[in-house]
Amino acid sequence: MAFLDIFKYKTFEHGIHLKDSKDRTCDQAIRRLPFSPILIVPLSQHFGKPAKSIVRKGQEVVRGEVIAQSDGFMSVPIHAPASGKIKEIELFPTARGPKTESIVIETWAGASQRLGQTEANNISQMSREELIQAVQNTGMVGLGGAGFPTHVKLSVPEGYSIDTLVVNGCECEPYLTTDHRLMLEHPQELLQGINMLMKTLGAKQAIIGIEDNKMDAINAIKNQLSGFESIHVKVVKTHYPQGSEKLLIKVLLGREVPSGGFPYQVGVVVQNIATLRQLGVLLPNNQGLIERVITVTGPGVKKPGNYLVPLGTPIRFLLDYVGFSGTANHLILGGPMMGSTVSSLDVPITKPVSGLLVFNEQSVEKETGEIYPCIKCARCVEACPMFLNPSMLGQLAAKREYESMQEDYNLMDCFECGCCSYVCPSNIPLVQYFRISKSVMRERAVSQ
Amino acid sequence: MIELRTSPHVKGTLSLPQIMRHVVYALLPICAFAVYQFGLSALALLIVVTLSCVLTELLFNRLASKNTTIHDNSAYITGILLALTLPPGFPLWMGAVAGFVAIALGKSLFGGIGFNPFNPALMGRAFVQAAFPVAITSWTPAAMNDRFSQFIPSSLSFPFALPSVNDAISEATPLALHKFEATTTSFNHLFFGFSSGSLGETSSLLIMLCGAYLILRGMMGWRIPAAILLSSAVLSGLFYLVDNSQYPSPIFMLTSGGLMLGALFMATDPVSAPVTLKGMWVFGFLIGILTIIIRLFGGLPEGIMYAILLANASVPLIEAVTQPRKFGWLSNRDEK
Amino acid sequence: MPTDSVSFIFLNAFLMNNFVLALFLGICPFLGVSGKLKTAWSMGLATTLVMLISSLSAYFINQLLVYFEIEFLRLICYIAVIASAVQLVEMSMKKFSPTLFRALGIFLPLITTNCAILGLALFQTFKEYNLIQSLAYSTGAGAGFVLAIVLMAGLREKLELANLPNTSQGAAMSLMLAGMLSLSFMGFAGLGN
Amino acid sequence: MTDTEQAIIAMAAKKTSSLAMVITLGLVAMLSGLLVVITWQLTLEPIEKNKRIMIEKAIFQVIADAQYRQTYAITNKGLVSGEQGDGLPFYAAFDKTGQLKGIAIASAAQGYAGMVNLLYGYDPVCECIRGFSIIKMAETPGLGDKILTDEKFLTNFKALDARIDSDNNALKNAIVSVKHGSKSNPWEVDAISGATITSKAVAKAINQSAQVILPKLKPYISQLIYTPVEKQE
Amino acid sequence: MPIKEDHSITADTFLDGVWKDNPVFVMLLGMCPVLAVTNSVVNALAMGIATTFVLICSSVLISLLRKLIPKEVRIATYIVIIATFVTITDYVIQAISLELYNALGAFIQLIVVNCMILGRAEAYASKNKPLKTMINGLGMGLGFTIALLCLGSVRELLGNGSLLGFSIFGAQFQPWVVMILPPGGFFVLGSWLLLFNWIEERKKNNTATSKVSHAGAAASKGAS
Amino acid sequence: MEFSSESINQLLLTATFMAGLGIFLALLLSFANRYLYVFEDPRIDEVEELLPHANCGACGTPGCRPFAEALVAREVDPGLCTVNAIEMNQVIADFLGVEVTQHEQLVARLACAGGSHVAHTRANYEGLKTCRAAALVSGGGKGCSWACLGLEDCGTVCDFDAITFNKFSLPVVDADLCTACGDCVAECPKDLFSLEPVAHKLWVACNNKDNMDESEAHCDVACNACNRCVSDAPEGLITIQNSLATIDYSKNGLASQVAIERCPTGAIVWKDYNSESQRGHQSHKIIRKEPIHRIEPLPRA
Ligand SMILES: Cc1cc2nc3c(=O)[nH]c(=O)nc-3n(C[C@H](O)[C@H](O)[C@H](O)COP(=O)(O)O)c2cc1C
Ligand SMILES: Cc1cc2nc3c(=O)[nH]c(=O)nc-3n(C[C@H](O)[C@H](O)[C@H](O)COP(=O)(O)O)c2cc1C
Ligand SMILES: Cc1cc2nc3c(=O)[nH]c(=O)nc-3n(C[C@H](O)[C@H](O)[C@H](O)COP(=O)(O)O)c2cc1C
Ligand SMILES: Cc1cc2nc3c(=O)[nH]c(=O)nc-3n(C[C@H](O)[C@H](O)[C@H](O)CO)c2cc1C
Ligand code: SF4
Ligand code: SF4
Ligand code: SF4
Ligand code: SF4
Ligand code: FES
Repeated sequence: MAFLDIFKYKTFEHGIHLKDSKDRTCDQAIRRLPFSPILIVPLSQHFGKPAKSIVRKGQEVVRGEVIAQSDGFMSVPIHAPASGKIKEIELFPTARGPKTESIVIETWAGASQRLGQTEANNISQMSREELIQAVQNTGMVGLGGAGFPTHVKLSVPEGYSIDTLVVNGCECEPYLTTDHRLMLEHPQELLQGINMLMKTLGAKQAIIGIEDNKMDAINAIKNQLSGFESIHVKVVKTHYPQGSEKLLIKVLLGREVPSGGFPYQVGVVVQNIATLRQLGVLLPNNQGLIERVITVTGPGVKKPGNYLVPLGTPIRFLLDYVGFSGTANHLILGGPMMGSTVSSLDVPITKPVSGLLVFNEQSVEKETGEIYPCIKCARCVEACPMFLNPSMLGQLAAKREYESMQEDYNLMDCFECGCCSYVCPSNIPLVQYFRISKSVMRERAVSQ
Repeated sequence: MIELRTSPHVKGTLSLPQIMRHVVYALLPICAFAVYQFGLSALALLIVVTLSCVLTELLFNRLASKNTTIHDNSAYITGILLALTLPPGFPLWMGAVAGFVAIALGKSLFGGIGFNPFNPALMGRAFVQAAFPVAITSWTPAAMNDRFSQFIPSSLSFPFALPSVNDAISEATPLALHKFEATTTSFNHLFFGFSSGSLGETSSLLIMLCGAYLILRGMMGWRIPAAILLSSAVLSGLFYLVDNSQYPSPIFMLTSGGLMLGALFMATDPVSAPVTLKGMWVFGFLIGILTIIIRLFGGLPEGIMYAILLANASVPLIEAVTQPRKFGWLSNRDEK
Repeated sequence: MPTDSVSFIFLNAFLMNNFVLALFLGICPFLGVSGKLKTAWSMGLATTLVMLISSLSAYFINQLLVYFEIEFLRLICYIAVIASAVQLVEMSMKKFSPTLFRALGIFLPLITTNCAILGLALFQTFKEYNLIQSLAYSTGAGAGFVLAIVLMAGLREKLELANLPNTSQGAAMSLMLAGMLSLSFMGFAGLGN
Repeated sequence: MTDTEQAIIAMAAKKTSSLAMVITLGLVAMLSGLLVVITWQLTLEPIEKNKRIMIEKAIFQVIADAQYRQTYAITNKGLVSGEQGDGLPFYAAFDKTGQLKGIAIASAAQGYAGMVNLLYGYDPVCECIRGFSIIKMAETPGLGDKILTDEKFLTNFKALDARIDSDNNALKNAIVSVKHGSKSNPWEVDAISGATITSKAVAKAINQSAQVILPKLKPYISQLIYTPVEKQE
Repeated sequence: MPIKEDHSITADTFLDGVWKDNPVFVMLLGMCPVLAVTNSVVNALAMGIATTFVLICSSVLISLLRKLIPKEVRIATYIVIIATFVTITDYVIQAISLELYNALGAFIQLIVVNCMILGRAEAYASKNKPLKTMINGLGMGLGFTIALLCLGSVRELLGNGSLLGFSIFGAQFQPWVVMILPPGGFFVLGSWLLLFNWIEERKKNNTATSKVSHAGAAASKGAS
Repeated sequence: MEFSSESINQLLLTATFMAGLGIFLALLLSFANRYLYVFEDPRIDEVEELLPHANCGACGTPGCRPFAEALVAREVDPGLCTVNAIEMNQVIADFLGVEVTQHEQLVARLACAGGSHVAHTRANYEGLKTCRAAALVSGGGKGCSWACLGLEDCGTVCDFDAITFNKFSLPVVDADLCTACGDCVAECPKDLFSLEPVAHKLWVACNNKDNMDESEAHCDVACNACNRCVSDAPEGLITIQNSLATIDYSKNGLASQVAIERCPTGAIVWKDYNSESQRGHQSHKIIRKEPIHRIEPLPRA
């Protein structure tokens, strides 16, 4: 009766159906990766202002110790991912492109790498403000991809109140299985995290939205739900990009986040599974975010799996450890739909990175295709979950009509999900066009 | 070396040449049936028109010093569809002219595939219809006995000379019969295709099957054909209800003439149709309504070609008023 | 439909014998002001307005000329009156709606020297239309002009995004497009029989 | 502000006096009027002649053997000679001897691409229509204009039945066009295939006018006498 | 006016209108008669001559009066003058041949609104001396007539198989009816312009340096 | 033809009618002229005629017409239009009776010399061939994060064809054609262009903020912050900021070729108007004539 599932679970309009390619890793339990001899910790791993380094070259640090302080509200501190010596503070490449200041730590080989001592938090006694401050102290940012500081999301602006915490367990990107594994292996910690955040937000309920290709995870959570009356699990259809917060809110609650607005405007905060589970661990113990689970997979990888990786581990080390076949030449941080390729093996794993995909030559070649002019086939229009007109946007971008794209065709509402590029039979790099156009328009807005 | 690429790093498998190839496949049964019905002349016409389209495309690639664009397969579709809309005894040289005009005027002038505002095949046909109105309204009956041994005389007329007209073998199409002589052809004939008419318009059953194949394979959209068939059925149904002695039944309307071929294969040409989903409905309704109006009240028995061309011309306007409403627009407005 | 009925007169001028695409009247503004949809739209409306004005003035002047039996002055009187009327409209527009004036720019005087306007006045006289019929004729012609110029402008705007070969840019392309539109409008021929 | 600047602004702001405008335009208009009226008076005669020749050519084409013609109209008051505003006009054609050879009547109907204006000849003796000629039409060359060249079509008008019915207020049999090759009655017009619409228009134009004018005309036939003295207009 | 008026008469005064500023092919003026009456060579020629006549007469008169006409009423005055000559032409043609008159239809009277004539009046006659104006008008008129003939000959040849009424290809020729229909007018003029564009391009490419043209370069990089 | 009384009558009637019509219309128009007239300074049109119609915006107004309006209103100076010939600006100035101040001539300068023969490529960029697109994908494939990507965005936006590309895909500005409109400055995603007075002859043709070995690892002509130019130049003219030699142009009067002499990489140059930039004699020679691709080796499993 599998085909009846189509009618069973809710989904949003438009979007695309993708082959999920998750079977190679979804059964692999999370394993810990050894410490790399060198850890490169960029000061800017999150959305917002970079942290301020408080260490000197040559200084010795203990795992878990704060090595950079938050610089204002839109910023979070950074903790040492391993005990060792500060080798230097230098410019290093990041996934985003421009080099940024990074703290390079030489880890102590053979040392125990025990965590530094911290004073536990007494959650039940803390006020809202104190809780938010505690969240900021953990250095927590969204682990779902954007790296938005979590405490900022919790500080709901005056005049709005949150009734629902939506927990994003969709993991709609193909290949990635970190959230899947976390739900299976640590449901209790996840539920703790949700509970704490609900308290912070004053939310009446929490809804965990999970795609129907993770039935085992759904059951694992449901089994633990007793005692958490206001937390519900809702199954949604496997459909890309189900995990985008705006669409998930629409599917679960029927509320539409206004264009250009944020979820709090409709009384919702969305957090990713990994974020909440991590908070569930860190917040009571008042610890900092120093490691995360990522999925390492792809046709080129020999030992695919979900690894618990210290932040700052260079890709070079990771690749050496998992091994790969073929000439791996296409390295993607994140999922295949929204992730970005890296230009250097020195690029480190940072807080928002949820996966490393390695595509070797063959799989890359198949995808390249000649670019034809747009034939107005409307596949992209049918795919765009934001109800834009990518065909028109693409044509305008090719002619550099950026103003018209923004004013007449809502360029800024595009969240770069990639559905349009995926379906385009003419192989037009639509998302790339839109990214260029948005960057130009943002620049113009600043210069005016 | 590391490759730098931009997301998405995976791609759907359907590519443009592939889509076009499948449309050609879907047209082949219709071609085969046309050859079966009209014999040698039909075969020759199909070959000449398609060849003319392909050669013209090559010529203009050369003139514009571009790489050849034949391998995207779209010129074949133009050629085949154009041939399918011509009468079986259409002089071959005129067919070649039609093919040339279709690609030159209808496509290359605008810079090739993707940019033509009008359906190239129909542009070619409209041109020869205006240039050679007699030849294009001379119909030959289907399934003549000697069709596989002999050409229809007018087919082989000398280039640029008047075609020899043989009144004895001419026969009016079901639509002309209805318009000018008030006789209706039976449903079976229309549905299974044993009536006179253009090469590819005779069997609505076959056309529907081939179109359904394309729709089910995801090679073309369903909205436009649905809108055309729906609107023409409803409008002709209304007239039929008002006066069934003067106006033909919707079934007759749907199965006769080029409506089915046009709705499934020509209005669906993605390039000259709107790209917005609502726009597709408007486009289809416009075509359906115009077709019925021209058929019932116009000077010509068939209106689908002009209806599609007029709708093509309206596409920019249709798109201007049917842009999709972005996600979250409603709440946005409420807030203001 | 009887050929002297108001609806036939309207439809005839609107579609079957479209002033621009079938009768070749008003080609200059049709080619000149069809670059942008918005301007084309205002130009169309302005032309329709002037058509109504000229149709009305022509009707009454003709009565006067017939009364004095000096029909040979028809052409001069029509054009002089129409030109002045348009100049008045132009000046009022400049005064009262500078934005509209800017949009139409130098093309407002072009409307005066537009065959469609004078053609309309002359044809309605030849066809001996009465006042109501004249009005139907001029609204039909105006609507036809709007339709033609708006379709044209839409197509031209769309082609702005195309990779046109260098050879087919500019006026040549506009004329070919007009030809294709005119070819499509042949579908309306014989409507209403 | 510099001097030039002031001068320019002053020049732009200076308004022509109304009197100058009135005088110029009035004078120019008057001169134009004079020029036109003189041209008109000078060309009046040749133009009239051209028109007459054209009409006569058309009339003599549809009525065999005619040599002279005269214009009449049927008004409420009866037959009057000369064109009359509200009457139904027609031309009577006479041969050399002044004998009435036929009557030519103008009519029009909507064709494929516009009005088809024609003149047809009525023979009061056989009570039939003997021919038509086109004054103006915009039908497709090569198609619609077959009505002038197609022999088979023209034979329809050798003697097209146009008898009046017994009540004397309409044609006995309406003139209609039928599908090519199916003419079976003398009042039917066999259409041209490929130009059905234009053929239809011809039949329609003749029928429309004949239905109205012939019954009214009938009582006056005998009064149509050639009067050579009348000034031909 | 900072740039001085130039009263000298050169060959260009005449030739500009014929080729460089050809009213039809280059300036796209007076398009209606160009398209409407060029379905035969005779009509094209008659129209060309009539227009030239009106153009010369009216612009010379306007040039003579140019100092006297107040600028507020200049358009009205010009139009009255032009209309006068058009009416005269109209009656003269009627007097010469009614058949020709009927073939040209209302377009003789529509010469009044031929943008070329008023345009010349505004831009040239009102600023130049009568002789210069006349020579320029002659050139413009010739250019206009040539353009009409270019169209008329192609349309008559293809659409009717004849030139000036003489059959060229014989009775067996299949006429291309579309050429004498409205779309044909647009297509033939469009094709002439395409041809000129193409020749221009050719010339440009031959003399062009290796420099690429930038217009749409980004687009062609992406999408072709 | 004889003049019958009828025709005389007709003549008179016509003349009166036409005169009447003429007078009526003239009255109407003069009325309109009086009550509907809108004053517009006629000089705006004339000044606009004299402008180049490039609508480039280099003058600081959105286009030539607004500039003309501003000129007539005496708000700006004709010399601001850098596209117009100097004589033409003089004509405008004379017409409006104002002075032209000659503005310092600016020209677009590129702060990078890393053509494909000296700057290494680290990764192979696949995608839209524009600089901005490449810059958004991990900063493009060049080893130096600040380097010119050479995909010609600046050339595409230049309306005056002033930017061409040498065979190492590096933009070359023709100072004669450059109007200093600033389009390339705004366009370059790596912010390598700036508008500099031609008088600024001493120039650092590099934007690399790595130091020492790291910078030279990716590019042969990088500024490696070795400090030699700083010590050779007059006090305070050159400083090292963010590992990059930086010239204080307020002290431009002190600049001379001495500063470039000992630069080991030739990153600091002397630029004369439109001639090739001069490198110091002690800078190492650039021998390679072909583009290079340094391929970063991938670890093998
Ligand atoms: C400029 C900016 C401001 C934001 N402000 C808020 C906020 O006030 N409250 C909130 O809940 N989220 C806020 N967000 C976070 C977004 O809602 C969203 O969770 C975050 O950008 C990551 O989303 P994504 O992974 O779907 O891109 C903000 C995001 C941005 C970019
Ligand atoms: C197209 C798109 C797809 C996304 N898919 C997921 C997803 O599968 N899982 C997820 O947790 N977040 C996904 N996100 C991010 C969410 O919108 C949202 O930012 C996130 O759940 C917020 O949680 P965080 O701040 O804890 O990361 C996606 C965002 C976009 C724009
Ligand atoms: C360009 C073109 C011009 C046409 N011109 C005419 C015409 O002038 N007169 C006419 O009756 N039909 C004209 N038609 C219509 C058809 O020839 C004809 O009405 C239709 O085919 C009916 O055929 P039938 O007359 O053989 O029954 C024209 C059609 C086209 C495409
Ligand atoms: C479903 C479908 C229908 C098509 N129909 C036509 C058609 O009617 N005429 C035509 O010339 N090309 C047709 N094409 C091919 C192609 O779109 C056409 O050549 C482009 O218009 C050329 O730019 C069709 C293609 C598809 C996929
Ligand atoms: S990338 Fe942007 S335009 Fe494309 S489908 Fe996603 S939201 Fe729509
Ligand atoms: S999917 Fe590609 S080809 Fe189709 S409409 Fe969109 S951009 Fe154009
Ligand atoms: S200077 Fe900037 S815009 Fe120009 S080619 Fe280099 S990177 Fe691209
Ligand atoms: S090091 Fe300097 S010169 Fe070399 S590529 Fe980088 S910015 Fe250019
Ligand atoms: S000639 Fe210019 S509008 Fe007709």
